[in-house]
Amino acid sequence: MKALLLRDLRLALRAGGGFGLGLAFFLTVTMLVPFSVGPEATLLKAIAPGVLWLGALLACLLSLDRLLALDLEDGSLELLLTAPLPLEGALAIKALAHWLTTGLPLVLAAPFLGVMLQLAAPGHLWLLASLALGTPALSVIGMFGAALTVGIKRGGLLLSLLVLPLYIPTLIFGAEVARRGSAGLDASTPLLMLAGLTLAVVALMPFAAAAVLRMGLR
Amino acid sequence: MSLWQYANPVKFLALSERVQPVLWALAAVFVSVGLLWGFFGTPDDARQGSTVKIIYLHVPAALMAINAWFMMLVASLIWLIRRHHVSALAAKAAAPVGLVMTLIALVTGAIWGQPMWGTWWAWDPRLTSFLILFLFYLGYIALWQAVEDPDTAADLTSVLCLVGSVFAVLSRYAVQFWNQGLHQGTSIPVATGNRSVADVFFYPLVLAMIGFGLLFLALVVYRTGTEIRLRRTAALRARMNRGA
Amino acid sequence: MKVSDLSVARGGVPVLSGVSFALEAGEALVLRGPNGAGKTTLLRCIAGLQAPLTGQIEGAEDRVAYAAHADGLKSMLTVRENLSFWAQVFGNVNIAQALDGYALRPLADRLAGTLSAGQKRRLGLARLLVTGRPIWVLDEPTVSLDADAVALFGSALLGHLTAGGSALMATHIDLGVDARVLDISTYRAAPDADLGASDAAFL
Amino acid sequence: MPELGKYAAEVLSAYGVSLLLLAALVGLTLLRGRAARRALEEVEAEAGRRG
Repeated sequence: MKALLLRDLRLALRAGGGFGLGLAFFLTVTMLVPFSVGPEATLLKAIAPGVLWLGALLACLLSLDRLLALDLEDGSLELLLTAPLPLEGALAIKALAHWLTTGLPLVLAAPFLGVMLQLAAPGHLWLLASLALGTPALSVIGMFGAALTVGIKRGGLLLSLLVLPLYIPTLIFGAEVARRGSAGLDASTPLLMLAGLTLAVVALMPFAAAAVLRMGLR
Repeated sequence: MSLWQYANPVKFLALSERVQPVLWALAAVFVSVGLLWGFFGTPDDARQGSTVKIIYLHVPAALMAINAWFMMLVASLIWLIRRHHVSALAAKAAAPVGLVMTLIALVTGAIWGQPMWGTWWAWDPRLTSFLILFLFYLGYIALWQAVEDPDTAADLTSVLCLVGSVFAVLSRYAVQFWNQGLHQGTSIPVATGNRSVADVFFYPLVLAMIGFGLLFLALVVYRTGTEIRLRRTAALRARMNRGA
Repeated sequence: MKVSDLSVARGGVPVLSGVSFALEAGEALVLRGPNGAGKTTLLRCIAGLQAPLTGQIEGAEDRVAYAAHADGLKSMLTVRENLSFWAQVFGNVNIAQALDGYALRPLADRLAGTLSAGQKRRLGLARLLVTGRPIWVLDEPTVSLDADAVALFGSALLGHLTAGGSALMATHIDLGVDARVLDISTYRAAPDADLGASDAAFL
Repeated sequence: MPELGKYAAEVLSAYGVSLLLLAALVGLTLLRGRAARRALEEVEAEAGRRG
């Protein structure tokens, strides 16, 4: 298990591993927002929490098709199936590695991008908290989507089509936390909802992902 | 004799040939009587004017949009547990029907909403939920088309339907939390009797709902038959090629 | 390991039926048969990567090390890192024997992506040594190996067999190891056989 | 034709679009069904000839 985590982290950090791509995408999308809606501070302030959440979500989505496809290509996915690791655990670990290399950098970068988008001062903490709580859910749900489409040639677009609707609850609760927080309202209710959702998803989705992966590779 | 015998594709084909004429005829009668009665034989609403006539399309379509997904969920479970091919193919057959029903509900809703609420579209929880349902239908259908091996496709789409159902309920809840909307409550609380629709509107509406249900059934039975024939064709071809 | 009355399908169509054989410790068994006979399908089935239509496989669970056309190598990891990863996955730590057995020590710190096809194959076969599993299931293990490398593989295989391991292989060349030959074309499934194939319900 | 008042366009377009969608669905379903039926008959005939 630990070996798998270390391998995936190491692979992500080496050249061609795609580390930082999500982050760069997040930065670029956020930068494009003022270009598309205009530079007025009041407008940016109002939409900042939502834009940052959407940007983080898309950046996460972008890297999903590498999650299992690379391992399928070089045959290591099949070898992992014959290894004495429970597949559920292996997929959970791979999702964790994905979160550490994609989700976590997004969480840490969000406050800086928040400054650029005039996010209100109290909003930063809530944004950080909501992203920290929500992005793990994005990674495991994405793992399910990746497992679902692993055997499909050019499944990248399909993966997005399948995963995006599944991201809706996370996005709603997560962005609601950031929105309420930056407006100075009480954000504890959506934060609890988000936490509950993430916990449930992290606990259950690896099983669903392993089930569909077994079906897809059979 | 158990009901499960019709889980055999060939037996199902034989049965479907027998019930289909009746189903289509009943569906045609109920849909046309419901819609014609509704369109020609009911008065305008005091407040909504003639737009109330849209209800005979909007409500039955919305009802079937949800029921179709529910039927797909049950069929997916039957496939995953008992591995009856007819069940998986029926779920596949129902999805496009559900998609069209959702589309009708959305479009008629938008056309109705324009004069009543002054806008084609509002991010009202109910409208939003139907839009989400529409996305789920799209994803489900796309997955069926993308997977080459038919049994694998059935497996994967079944799990997607299951997981999707959970997320659809979560989304519904999240959307309600996110925006309390302007859509009126359900018009027909069947169980309680104190309905918000007057009798003149109610009877044609019930006919239309039964009609849409029958139409859905007829379409699904027919489409399931089509899917079975396609699988049978492929199975026979595979064997002929092997024998050659 | 014992296989009895096994039927397997490729793409939903039965290709082999009634396959039965036993593989004792210290024994090697070579599968022969023309292209498309079902060698790969049978091996995948025994490795647990696909379910058989009928029949039993006994004594293979968690004892099989499988190697097929793809070596499961990460091109951005070094030879040593690739090997230690698989060693750890299978609960081992020692990769020295595997490095030596396939003459990989000079290459140990090269990235796997920079290796030649034959070197990659050697690394893929070295992976078998670090799994510590007694039954090797190998699909065309000598593809892209030169004569020297085949000899390395032969001696590794011999060592594995003398240590009480066993091997089931699909290969066309003589490895210099005593091996029983099983011609699987005799088990070809009859054209009209159903055997619970996925599409049989539609006939 | 009933008097639809000022909402005639809305009501008629709602009915028009819905019936069109339903007709398209039924039409495509029947078209695909016919094709599948024909293909199966062909294969069955061929299989029958081969015995």
